[in-house]
Amino acid sequence: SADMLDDIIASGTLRCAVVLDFPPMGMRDANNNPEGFDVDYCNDLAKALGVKAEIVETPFPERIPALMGGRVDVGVASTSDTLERAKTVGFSIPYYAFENAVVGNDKAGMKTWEDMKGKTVGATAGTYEAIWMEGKIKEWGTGEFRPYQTQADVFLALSQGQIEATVSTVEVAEANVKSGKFPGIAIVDKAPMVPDYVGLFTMRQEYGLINYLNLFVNQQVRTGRYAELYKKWVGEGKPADLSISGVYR
Amino acid sequence: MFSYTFQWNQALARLPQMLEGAVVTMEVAILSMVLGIIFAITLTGFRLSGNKFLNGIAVTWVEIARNTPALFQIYMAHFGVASFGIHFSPFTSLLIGITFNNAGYLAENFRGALKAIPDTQTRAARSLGMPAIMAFNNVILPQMLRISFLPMSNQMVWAVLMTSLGVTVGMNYDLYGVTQDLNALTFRTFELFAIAAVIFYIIVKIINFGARLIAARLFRY
Amino acid sequence: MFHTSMSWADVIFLAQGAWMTILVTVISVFLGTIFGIFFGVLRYQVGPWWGAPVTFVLDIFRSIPLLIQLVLVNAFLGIVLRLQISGFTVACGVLTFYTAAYCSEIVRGGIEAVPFTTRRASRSLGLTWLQDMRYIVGPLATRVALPSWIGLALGVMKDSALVYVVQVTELLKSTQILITRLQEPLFLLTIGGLFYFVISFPIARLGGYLEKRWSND
Amino acid sequence: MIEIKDVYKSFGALEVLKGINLTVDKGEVLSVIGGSGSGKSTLLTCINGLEPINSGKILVDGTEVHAKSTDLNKLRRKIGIVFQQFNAFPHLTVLENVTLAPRKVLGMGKPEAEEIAVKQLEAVGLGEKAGVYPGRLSGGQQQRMSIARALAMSPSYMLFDEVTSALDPQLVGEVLDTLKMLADKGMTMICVTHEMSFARDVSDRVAFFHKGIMAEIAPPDQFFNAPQHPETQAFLSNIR
Amino acid sequence: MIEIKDVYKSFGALEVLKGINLTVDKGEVLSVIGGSGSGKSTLLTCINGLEPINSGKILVDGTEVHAKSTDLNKLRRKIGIVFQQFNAFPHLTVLENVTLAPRKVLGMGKPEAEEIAVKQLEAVGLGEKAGVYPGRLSGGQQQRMSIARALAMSPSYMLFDEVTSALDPQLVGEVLDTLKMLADKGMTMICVTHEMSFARDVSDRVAFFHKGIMAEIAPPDQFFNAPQHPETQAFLSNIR
Ligand SMILES: Nc1ncnc2c1ncn2[C@@H]1O[C@H](COP(=O)(O)OP(=O)(O)OP(=O)(O)O)[C@@H](O)[C@H]1O
Ligand SMILES: Nc1ncnc2c1ncn2[C@@H]1O[C@H](COP(=O)(O)OP(=O)(O)OP(=O)(O)O)[C@@H](O)[C@H]1O
Ligand SMILES: [Mg+2]
Ligand SMILES: [Mg+2]
Repeated sequence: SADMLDDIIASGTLRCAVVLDFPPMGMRDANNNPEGFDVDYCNDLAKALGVKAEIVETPFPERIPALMGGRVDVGVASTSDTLERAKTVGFSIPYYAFENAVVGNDKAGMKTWEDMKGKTVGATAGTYEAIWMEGKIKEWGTGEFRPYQTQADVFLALSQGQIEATVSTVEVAEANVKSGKFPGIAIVDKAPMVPDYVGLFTMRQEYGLINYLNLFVNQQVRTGRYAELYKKWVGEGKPADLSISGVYR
Repeated sequence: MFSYTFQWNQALARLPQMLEGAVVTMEVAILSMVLGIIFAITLTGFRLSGNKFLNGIAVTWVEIARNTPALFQIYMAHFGVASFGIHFSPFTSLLIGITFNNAGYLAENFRGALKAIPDTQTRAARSLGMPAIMAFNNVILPQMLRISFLPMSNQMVWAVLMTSLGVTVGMNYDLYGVTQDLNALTFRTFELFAIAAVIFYIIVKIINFGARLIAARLFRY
Repeated sequence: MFHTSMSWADVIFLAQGAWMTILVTVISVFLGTIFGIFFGVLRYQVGPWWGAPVTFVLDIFRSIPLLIQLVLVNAFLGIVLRLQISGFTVACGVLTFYTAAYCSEIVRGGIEAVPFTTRRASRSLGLTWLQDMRYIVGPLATRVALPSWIGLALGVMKDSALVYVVQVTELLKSTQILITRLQEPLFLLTIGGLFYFVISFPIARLGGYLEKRWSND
Repeated sequence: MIEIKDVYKSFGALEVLKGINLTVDKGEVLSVIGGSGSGKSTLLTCINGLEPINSGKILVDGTEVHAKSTDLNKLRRKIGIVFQQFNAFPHLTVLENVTLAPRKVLGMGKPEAEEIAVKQLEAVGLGEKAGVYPGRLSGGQQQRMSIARALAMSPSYMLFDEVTSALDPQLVGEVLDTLKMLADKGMTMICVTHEMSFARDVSDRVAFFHKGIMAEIAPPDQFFNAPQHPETQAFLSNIR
Repeated sequence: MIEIKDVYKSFGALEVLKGINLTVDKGEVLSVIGGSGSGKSTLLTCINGLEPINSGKILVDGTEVHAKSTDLNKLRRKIGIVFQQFNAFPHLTVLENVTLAPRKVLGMGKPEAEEIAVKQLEAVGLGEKAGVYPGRLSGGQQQRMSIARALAMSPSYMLFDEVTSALDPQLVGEVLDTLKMLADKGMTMICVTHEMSFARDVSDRVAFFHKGIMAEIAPPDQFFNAPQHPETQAFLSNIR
């Protein structure tokens, strides 16, 4: 029978899970309409497939359930491709890679990432950073970790001083600090994490679609669209290298 | 018929963590109930005091607690009051939110219960030389608690169920929080939440059963 | 009193959220009441023993957090059965049964409050079971049940704040989205809370009034 | 004609009727007396099929009440019954109480049903209370309303189950007068009662129930002056 | 000694006591009779300070009840009162009902309080009901328990407010017997009552209240055989 790729083409709509409180990857404009890097990627993918794009907002913890629940076809949601998750969903090759930064509340007086030790820190529940930070706290044996439901809540809590530091992608951190909406926060340091490679994802068994997604990511880089969108949403500079030397894929 | 493969053992392996979360959930529920009862009694006192200001506080509390979502109350306790520079940990925020809610509903209940106790009871107690507080504590309060016992046990169930809202204020070591964390890690949504549901169900049944036992022991009249 | 950067578009956005809250509530309460009446009558009619399975299932809706019900049903329908069902439908479906579970208790209580002798009298006049239900039990049970039912309906409205987990943007979620953009938590939360209050408070008062009036005669 | 043939009836392990045989003719007024729990009320509720029976037969105008094929709702139209407990429908006015069954069961139009209802209410002396809710009526008035309500279905038989025993003493008379009036009009009636003067003066025969058995049945003269059964004697001597 | 001097008392606009003067000596038994609403109950609740008064004075053993400096809780220990409405504490056993005030108010130890309680319960004939909850008692037993409860505080005065009027007729006797026993023991008592035989046989004086005025007070012989006040005459003739 037809696979998901066929279904999408036949239905004429591509439904993407996108996180909309994760600027500049996903956010809302002044009219509360979705915009951002991931939103554009979804639109590009839909265009390639020759169908209409439908952005379905999902908070971080709900991305995979939304896919599994058949509510979306593909996740374009800055999702880290961990091996644990790959037991459940199928990832494409990475379409973006984040460096992470430590953002602190000015009052906490932090200088390096190691100053997080013993502090109350937070991140968005279920993200790559959250998992890393919770691990660090365990390792240090001191401090407290608080996961919030949305990225916005994390920065709200940081700005209010409820937490003293967070780790988020450099892009998100810069966008939020620059926006001026969160007074009293600043980027402290880079977080010493392996770059956070994120992939598109869909149902694990949909090889046809996963193949298509892989080629799509490849084409985006090849055609320069990747760099173009980076410039549009992130700014000047060079987008992360999506290839890893010394290994296939 | 299912294309989905259940991975129960993966989820069950996390059961100890979830049970630890259940303990925290119970802690929050019990604390919020104890505090809620204390506040509810105080609020009831305010309403009966005849003092306009105290009565106003009590009415405002009760009406907000009863007419806005519990989620709103908890969110407010964390992010709302932080606008005034007051910071509560997730645990405290959750506790405050649920306590606020409990106290509002219970105060209303207590008021109804008091109405059901004839004022001849107070009169009889006062005639025996008891000061007002003593008469209340020894004669009115025990009867009030009995009348409100069933609503109180229902409220306790509610308190347990409401702990699940703690995730919105960053609570991650109660039963729901633990489950959600595990879900983010493994994405075994259905299995994990099914187990959480069973644990919640058992907790609620234990409360119902316990309430019946206590009622049978306590209220022999 | 407040300085806000909220725009007209944001107000409309909030209004859409409020409309969603009302829509979900009305649909769920309407369907839930119908099911609730059905299950309530059924449970009364077949007695506690035969009614036990229904009672057990409905009791589940009252014994696990609504948040989990939503997540689970969503996951089951979508992940396990792979049905393409919208979050709105899931939200309404779960809330419908949630309502029905409480409603059936209220209905059963209402029916039980109709004195046996009154029903015997109506059957003696030759009224059929259905006529008895419709002309005697229905009106009398309604008086007993209505105040609780109003409480239930308002409860469902407040609990509908949780349907955000199945990607339904209702009022509280809209508020949170605006908080994300505008960073005015206290102001926005106050607006959101006020909305619930303004709907809930007068209706709750009406319920209290009806209860008082009807318990007097 | 009501024919009761060897009727047995139990509630669980409790035998309440132990072989009752009784025939009530058209136009007859039968009073039933007996101790508490002797099965009098149960017999009445069996006659109109509100309670099933264990064995035996009850025939009303030749129709077997407990046969599967019998349309009980139809049969009950013929048999009016009024109970000890007041059971006005509190949400309906007195007039609506009385018109409900004629309209819904007999499918009468509203004007027709009201005409009949007003007639019956006047007959029981409640003509002026038509628009009032039953909550406003005294116990005696409620019982008379219940009688009018039953009569509005033009029943062939009327069963009365201690209709005066929940009444304050001063209200008993008005209800008994209503019963007398009905008897005078030739209604076939079975009246369970504790009012001995009523049994003596109004009824054609008096039956005495004792522990599920009909111990004695006789015309009032004989019943009260020369009771045969020792239990009847004991019962009557207790009352005087 | 209870001295009531020119006491006025209103509820809002309603004048309930209009200048009452009365002295009750140690050991005296006074019966108070009068129509409904004449202010009898109000007077009793004023005597133990449950109600404030508008003017006048009430002295109990020389202490002014409504003076600011008076410790009412202490004063009330001296004055036992039993009301018309049953008001047993339903959540406590009969024994606990009786021991509560001695323990909490007088600070007695449990054994001592229970010893006294048992004695009082036996005196009113409830020795066997000590462990029972009041819900299980008949009305008469409840009233006798209330009497024992008041007596356990060893009061110098006992006030009784129609303690038999909510009782079924067959239970009245047992409560009146208890009152008689108390009177025989020399307790100073004010009994508001509708039981004329009690007033006649037991009391030293009988007072008649009418619309907030004490219209007449006299020894029972004179009171019942030669009432002076026309209202007293009317009241008594209505009762006979
Ligand atoms: N629905 C029932 N279920 C079980 N037992 C019943 C039921 N109805 C009546 N009984 C029992 O059947 C027996 C006969 O009851 P019934 O009401 O016929 O007596 P009765 O002669 O009418 O007495 P009374 O003068 O007190 O009305 C009683 O022991 C009663 O407890
Ligand atoms: N707490 C109160 N508030 C207002 N009015 C009251 C109050 N208590 C009593 N009254 C009124 O005071 C009047 C006297 O009442 P009281 O109870 O003293 O009469 P009584 O002589 O004891 O009558 P009864 O024989 O009916 O008990 C009545 O009109 C009553 O309605
Ligand atoms: Mg009977
Ligand atoms: Mg009085």
